[in-house]
Amino acid sequence: MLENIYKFAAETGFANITFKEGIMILVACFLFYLAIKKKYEPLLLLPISFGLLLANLPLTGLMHNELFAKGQVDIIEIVQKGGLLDFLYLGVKLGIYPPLIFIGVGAMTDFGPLIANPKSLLLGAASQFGIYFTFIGALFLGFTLKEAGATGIIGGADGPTAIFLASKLAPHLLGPIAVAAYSYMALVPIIQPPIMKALTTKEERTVKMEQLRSVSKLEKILFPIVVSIFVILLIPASAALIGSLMLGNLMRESGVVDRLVNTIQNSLTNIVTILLGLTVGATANAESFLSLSTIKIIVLGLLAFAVGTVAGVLFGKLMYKLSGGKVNPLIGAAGVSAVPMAARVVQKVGREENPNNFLLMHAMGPNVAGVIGSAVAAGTLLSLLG
Amino acid sequence: MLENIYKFAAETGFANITFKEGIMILVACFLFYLAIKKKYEPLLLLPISFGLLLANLPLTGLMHNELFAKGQVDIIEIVQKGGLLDFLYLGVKLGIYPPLIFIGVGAMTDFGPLIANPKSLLLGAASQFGIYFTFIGALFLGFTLKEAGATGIIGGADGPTAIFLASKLAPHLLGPIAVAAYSYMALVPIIQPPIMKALTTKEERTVKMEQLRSVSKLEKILFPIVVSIFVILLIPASAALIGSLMLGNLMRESGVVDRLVNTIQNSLTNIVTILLGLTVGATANAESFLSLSTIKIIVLGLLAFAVGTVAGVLFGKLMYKLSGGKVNPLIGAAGVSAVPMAARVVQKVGREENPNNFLLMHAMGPNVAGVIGSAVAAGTLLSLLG
Amino acid sequence: MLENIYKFAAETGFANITFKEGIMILVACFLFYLAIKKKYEPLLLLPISFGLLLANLPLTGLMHNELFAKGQVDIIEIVQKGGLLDFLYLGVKLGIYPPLIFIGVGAMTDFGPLIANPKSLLLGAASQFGIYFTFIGALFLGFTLKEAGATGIIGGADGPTAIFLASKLAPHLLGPIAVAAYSYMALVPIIQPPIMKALTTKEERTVKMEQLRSVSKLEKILFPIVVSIFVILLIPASAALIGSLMLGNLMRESGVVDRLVNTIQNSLTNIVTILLGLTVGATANAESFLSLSTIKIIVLGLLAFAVGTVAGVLFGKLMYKLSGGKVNPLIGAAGVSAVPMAARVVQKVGREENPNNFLLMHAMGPNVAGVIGSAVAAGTLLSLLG
Amino acid sequence: MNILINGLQVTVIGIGVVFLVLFVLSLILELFKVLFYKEEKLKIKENINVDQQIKTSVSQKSQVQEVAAISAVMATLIKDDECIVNIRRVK
Amino acid sequence: MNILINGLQVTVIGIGVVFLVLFVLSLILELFKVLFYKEEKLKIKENINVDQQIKTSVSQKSQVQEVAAISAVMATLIKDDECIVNIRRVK
Amino acid sequence: MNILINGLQVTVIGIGVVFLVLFVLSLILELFKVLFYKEEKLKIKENINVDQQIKTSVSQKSQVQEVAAISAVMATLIKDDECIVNIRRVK
Ligand code: NA
Ligand code: NA
Ligand code: NA
Repeated sequence: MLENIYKFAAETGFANITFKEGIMILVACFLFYLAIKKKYEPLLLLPISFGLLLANLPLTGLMHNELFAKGQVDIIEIVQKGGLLDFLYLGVKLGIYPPLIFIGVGAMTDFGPLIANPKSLLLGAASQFGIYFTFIGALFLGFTLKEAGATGIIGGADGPTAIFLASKLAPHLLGPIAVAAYSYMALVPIIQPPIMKALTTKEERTVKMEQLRSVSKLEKILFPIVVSIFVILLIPASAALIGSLMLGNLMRESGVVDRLVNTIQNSLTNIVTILLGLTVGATANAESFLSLSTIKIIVLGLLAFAVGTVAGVLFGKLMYKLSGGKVNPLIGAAGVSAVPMAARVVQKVGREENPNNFLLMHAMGPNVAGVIGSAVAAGTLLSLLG
Repeated sequence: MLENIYKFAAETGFANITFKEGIMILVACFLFYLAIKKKYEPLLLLPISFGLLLANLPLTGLMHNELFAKGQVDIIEIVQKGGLLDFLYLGVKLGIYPPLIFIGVGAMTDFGPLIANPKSLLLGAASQFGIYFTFIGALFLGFTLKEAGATGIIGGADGPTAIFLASKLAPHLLGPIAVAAYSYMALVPIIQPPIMKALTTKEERTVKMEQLRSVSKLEKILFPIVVSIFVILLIPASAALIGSLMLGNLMRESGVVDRLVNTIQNSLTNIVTILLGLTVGATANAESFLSLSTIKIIVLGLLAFAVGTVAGVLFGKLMYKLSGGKVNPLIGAAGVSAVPMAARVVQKVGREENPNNFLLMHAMGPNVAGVIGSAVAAGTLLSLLG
Repeated sequence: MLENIYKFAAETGFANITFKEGIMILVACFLFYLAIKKKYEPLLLLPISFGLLLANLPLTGLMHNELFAKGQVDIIEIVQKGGLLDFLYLGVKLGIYPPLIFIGVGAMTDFGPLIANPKSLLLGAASQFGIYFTFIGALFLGFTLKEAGATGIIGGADGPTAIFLASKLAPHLLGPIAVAAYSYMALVPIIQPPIMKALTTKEERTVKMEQLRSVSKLEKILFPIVVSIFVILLIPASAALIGSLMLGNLMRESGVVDRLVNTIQNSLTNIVTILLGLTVGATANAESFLSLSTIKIIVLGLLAFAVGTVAGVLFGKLMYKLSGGKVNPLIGAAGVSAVPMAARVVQKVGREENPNNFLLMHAMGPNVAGVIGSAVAAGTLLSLLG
Repeated sequence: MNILINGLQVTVIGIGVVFLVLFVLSLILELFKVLFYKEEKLKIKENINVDQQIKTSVSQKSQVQEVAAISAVMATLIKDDECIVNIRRVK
Repeated sequence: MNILINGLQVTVIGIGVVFLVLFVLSLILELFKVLFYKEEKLKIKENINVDQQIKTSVSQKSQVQEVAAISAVMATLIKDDECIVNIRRVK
Repeated sequence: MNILINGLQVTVIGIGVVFLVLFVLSLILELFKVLFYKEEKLKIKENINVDQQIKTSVSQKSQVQEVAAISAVMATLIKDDECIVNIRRVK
């Protein structure tokens, strides 16, 4: 009897918890604080934190990162030995959840401001420079090519894209990359304004831009079709992300499948978001998370956002020059994506100079262009490194 | 460096697209036109078209039809080599999506008009003649028995049933069969009226039918239970379709699980519809779609709808005779199913003769009977040919 | 030709149905009656009954219990030979559905009354005595340890917990255990009042309790975090249930992810409920269901509810004594969980003595404590017997 | 040729089964009428009921159908000389 | 016999663990009260709060419960001599 | 060192491809303008349209953004001397 009690006690988490796991529980609590109190992208960060918590309580059998450590997914072993979070994690590992969420993103995005101002696309392109700068930086810090690619994509400022690429290139870094990506997205209002102000003159920041032209329904319908065909033909590896994004957008703009669009925007996106967050968080086990890599990723991620902003604003200044002062360079900062946070930051910084200047719609162009830009960058990295 | 750029360029879709794939992209665009501009069953046709587009952009790795070409599903290989659409396609291949949609159809269908007028069932039976006529026609055109069965089911005028059977009997024809089935369902208002008018006299078309009796809640609850037991006992192979349809209907009529019914009618049906359409479209690769078979299927599909309508109307005329002129033979045309389009066509043609004649409810009987009829026919074909 | 017709007839269910299967169809109809007419937990019992019906119509190929009879799940064989219900049943077999539903339960539960009155937890603990009493009883009736554990958990009065544990410990008894658990939960208003009245004096039943203190948002947020960490550290095997429950509750109380909470409470819970019910019912094949075991389970299940109620009320009387008459012992009966039915029963019995006595909120404390209690008990049993 | 003979057999059995199933179901429904339906309900009540039937019947699909159904009901009502119909969008 | 002894051991450990867990949780909640609860809130405010608690508490299930809860609240309010309660359906 | 050279190559190709893709897309959109956009629409109509754009554009996220967008639109409208704006919550 006592023997049995002793045996039971020996199999509790209290008897088996490691120091590192204890730290991870505190990390989870800190992330809860950021998600709930600070409202840092809580839709993702709250499930991520809870997944991280569950994965670091010992002996639960919910998640076995080692089952996914091989090159290929061994479905037989996973089914036989896996736990709840292993099964749900298959949706990340097989690259299913991020495209499903991208269908939702597409169904919620209006590309009208981009169609009205095509030059926005160049700002969206320029901001992707942050990805590659970070990529090189990661190589310098000793990451492998794949790890560096997965780290660089944080600069895409786009959660599902980052998770998609990281799960393909460096699944062992998925946890810290996702946490960094979402945290910095939430920190955009703090990271960007000083950079934007430092790089621009008061004159530049007060530029009022011409009203955008109206965009017809036909254009909005053709846009996702044309983008899908052209981009996927050029970078086949971007098909899952670009295809999903444009499928969602086509359904939205077609106006003939509203009941599907409604479900996509709500039930589907929400369900997948929970499963994605929970399982991405669960990949962050103590051993891999509490390592030098994580600190590097946190530093590099901040760099990625900063450099992306710098590149966007500088390109904006170039367009300011070339257009004879018609383009407000601030809108370049929105090119990092982080939709719609970055566009709102542009609006806010613009109004600080001139309360009557409304840059939001002008910033939405580069903002949504940044989503396409980072999906293209992810596809390219996947194709070159995958 | 240049070598790498060249290598990258050599791996783009532009460098690898075949002529047939180019044609398929145009086919996808034409289907977009039908779905969006012409509103041909857009809920299914839009996802189908997008799936077809994605599957025909080269080198994306989203869909590998060859993985499903073996007799049995090799889950290990699919998990290891598959892409996004392969994984989602498992829901079609394993016969999961169509029954789930049928739960939704059951939850949205009121069998009241059928219960009130049991003879409707015979009209629903007669219309299935189109299936078998087409089946024989397909054999004449050189199809195998299984291919002919899958083609014939287009005459059932019921999308999920057609997809369910085709995915079991002739998965390589799934794309064209689904496209044909949904296109002709959308064309019912054009296909049926000339046939209906040609086969009936003005006198027959002006028959006003007796008002339907009221149907009690108890009858509506017993109906799905009795149908399930009887039909599945007679044709076990129809269990997935009939069982799902009646489960949805029982939940609807029971009145005690409204929150489930609401979710079924909306979230569940919509999510599955998107996944079903997208992956069914993705089976349509250039090689198999741009073949003589597709043209045969298109011709035979039209034949199936036409013959089904003819058979329904002729049986309607028989009932007109036997009932001493109490049955309007037009309602026979609704027996093909294509719910509720065909019933509305009957209503419209009826009112053209007599603006005060309202046949809608009378046509709903054969209309929903046609759903049961084609599920029974599908089960029988599956059992005899599968 | 005649030969083929004969062959077809020989393959119908009518030609193959066994006597026991016939009985099972009647059992299904009786369960329909309970679910629809008597409104016994119809959300689960209606899908369960339909699953039971489908699984007992012969030759449908929808469900193959033998595929799951091995120790481990053989995913290859299931994919190759399985039918619709086999595929959907994987969600039960792999322990996925019950935790998903528990996320929903967490998202719908307010632990406020429990936080306001911590002593409620002891009443929730006492009621779990029914589980262990039944466990011993089942051993006496010849069940194995695992079977006895699965049977005992009926006393937890919590459907998902019972299904979760039974599917792990004794999947062959899953059908009768689920039916018993949900039926007795529906019968709580009949089972409990006589016991409650027999064990208490009129004086005890008329005790008015002090109003509960208010509970701050911070406490409600900390509660699920603290419970997760503490309980899972002590009983790692309870992680799936407790973790899910507390994840749902944390999302609910955080107030920052309302759109996720809304989807969880509705779409997600409803979809999983249907799939869970349908497939749990489908495990009840004639051979296993129509056996002495089922009768034993029905008897033991009733015992479990009764003993749980007795233990709760007796512990309530103890608290009545110790508190100097401040605690109404009736609220102990709510400790069995069966949320919120048991709490309503307490309210009703209380008002029978004194129409101005409102015990509902006081009973909600033990009621939700019972959910935690039985999840803890299930985890312990899983850890000791699994 | 063999395949065509097979095909014809399938056709005969298939059509036979479809008619058998739906015919037996129609008999069962005739039985329903005998067992569960009582004539004595008032005419007006039935009217309302038909109205109800149409509404639920069409809940399935889009506005076009709704318009058809509503006009059908309205016409019925007008014919029956009942006035003051209050039309609202059915959800 | 062996199985029964095993069973009794499981029972003892099981009940022990359940009580241990829920007892410790109750201590933690007592700690919550000490740490986070301040008495000085007004009586009326509490009343409203209880009302709130009941509403959210019952969001989970159907009308029957709602009715019970609403009547409970109403009775409380009436007892406290506060009048003019505006009752609306809680979604 | 080799890895860095590889990395630089990836970077050059990567940035090149991103700019190529988005630049070509911008040309396509310029073509859209030529093909589908007609200037002659009235100023007022455009205003309304922009309003519409903003509304749909922000449907994606929470209230904060909405407030920003609404104030932007309002300011635009006020600047254009059009009054009487009826503000309702956009769903
Ligand atoms: Na981006
Ligand atoms: Na049909
Ligand atoms: Na319980």
